[in-house]
Amino acid sequence: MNVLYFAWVRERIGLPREDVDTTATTVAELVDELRAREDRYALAFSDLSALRVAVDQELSDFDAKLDGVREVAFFPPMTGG
Amino acid sequence: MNVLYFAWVRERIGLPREDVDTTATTVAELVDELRAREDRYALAFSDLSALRVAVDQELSDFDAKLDGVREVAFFPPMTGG
Amino acid sequence: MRIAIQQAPFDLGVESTRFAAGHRDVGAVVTFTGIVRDTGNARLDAMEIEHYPGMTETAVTEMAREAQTRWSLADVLIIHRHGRLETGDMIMMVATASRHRKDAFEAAEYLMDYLKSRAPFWKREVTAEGASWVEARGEDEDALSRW
Amino acid sequence: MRIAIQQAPFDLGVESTRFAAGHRDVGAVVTFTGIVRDTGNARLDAMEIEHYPGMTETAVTEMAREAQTRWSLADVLIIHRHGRLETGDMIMMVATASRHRKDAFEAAEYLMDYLKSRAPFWKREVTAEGASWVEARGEDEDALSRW
Repeated sequence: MNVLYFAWVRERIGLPREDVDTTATTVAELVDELRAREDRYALAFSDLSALRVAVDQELSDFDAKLDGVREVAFFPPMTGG
Repeated sequence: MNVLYFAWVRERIGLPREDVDTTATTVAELVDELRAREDRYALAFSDLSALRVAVDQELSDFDAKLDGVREVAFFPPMTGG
Repeated sequence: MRIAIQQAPFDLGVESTRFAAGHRDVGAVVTFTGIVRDTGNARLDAMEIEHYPGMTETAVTEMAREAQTRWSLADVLIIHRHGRLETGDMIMMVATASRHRKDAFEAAEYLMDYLKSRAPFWKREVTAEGASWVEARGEDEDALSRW
Repeated sequence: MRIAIQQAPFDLGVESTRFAAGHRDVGAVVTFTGIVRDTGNARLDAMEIEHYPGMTETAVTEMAREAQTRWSLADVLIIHRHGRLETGDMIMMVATASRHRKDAFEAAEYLMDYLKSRAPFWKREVTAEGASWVEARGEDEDALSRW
């Protein structure tokens, strides 16, 4: 699974993207796996209400299934315009 | 009194402006005097709801007093923009 | 603030660029441009715009001042042409500059609504079938009630 | 319809002029331009805009298509920059063309509301006191509820 991080999520984790071996079936399960890795992940994912998630480049939510998904991205609320 | 006509009011009366000797104390009285002049005036002023009036270049209404007024203009609803 | 009532064409690109530049405190610029278009039925040969010299400048300036009291605006620009125009010609433009987009959008819409129904311009459409004065639309008058 | 996500500057004047020209059936063109401005407290050294290549283009194109289904639009233009910008630099622009001003205004506001909160861009402000990510504002999220 290709996992991407943007803005302060990227800064806290210290990586823009990584390839993650996972058995998670939902985004929430993937988050639990990442949180268990290291403090920097636990810190980045400490408040899910401050995070947004895109699944295969489409805005989604933490309940989303990961069947056949190739790319998951985590980031704070967007500030475009 | 300097009296101005615009758009189809101007076309019906056949003049863009004229100097009018009047004893009218309100716009409505001025309209009555003009109507009494000739058919073309009566026609132009036949439906006051289709007309707007400006007194000294400020949008006004037919009840407006003419004390000290130098210029009155009659025209249809505006179509700017 | 700049108000120009003129017969001459204006250059939207030049005006927009000049208007948007040179403010340290502006985050949002909105422009509206009105363009002569063919009407529903007939192909337009020309649009003739009559106005009330003197009153036009006063009324339009007053609208711009009122917009500046209602919204937080760094600048306002209004250009409105009169005379004979052809399809595709630009009739007028409004530009508003503000810190925030909400003020810039609302002020531009306010100005357009007032220019439509309260600035002393009258449009006449010339087609192969003859010329006719454009009638004011009830919905344009109604639009004023929101302000 | 044209969507451009780019690091390079754009020329508002050239883009506005090109966009407004060449439609026989367009009476109204609205543009919005977003400009880097100093924030409340500190003088800005730079604004850095991060984005999500691939998703950005898809999301913005989808917004433009949705606007075209909701309003009667002859054309839509969206340009959004990323990378490092300075105070006074233009961040992005939206332009909408329609027969009537109401459609052009509403579609431009809709696009701005969605670009603010649903396009994957993140702004970071750099001042003498350090750098900080711009926080999403509740009122920007609330603005979406009107559509």
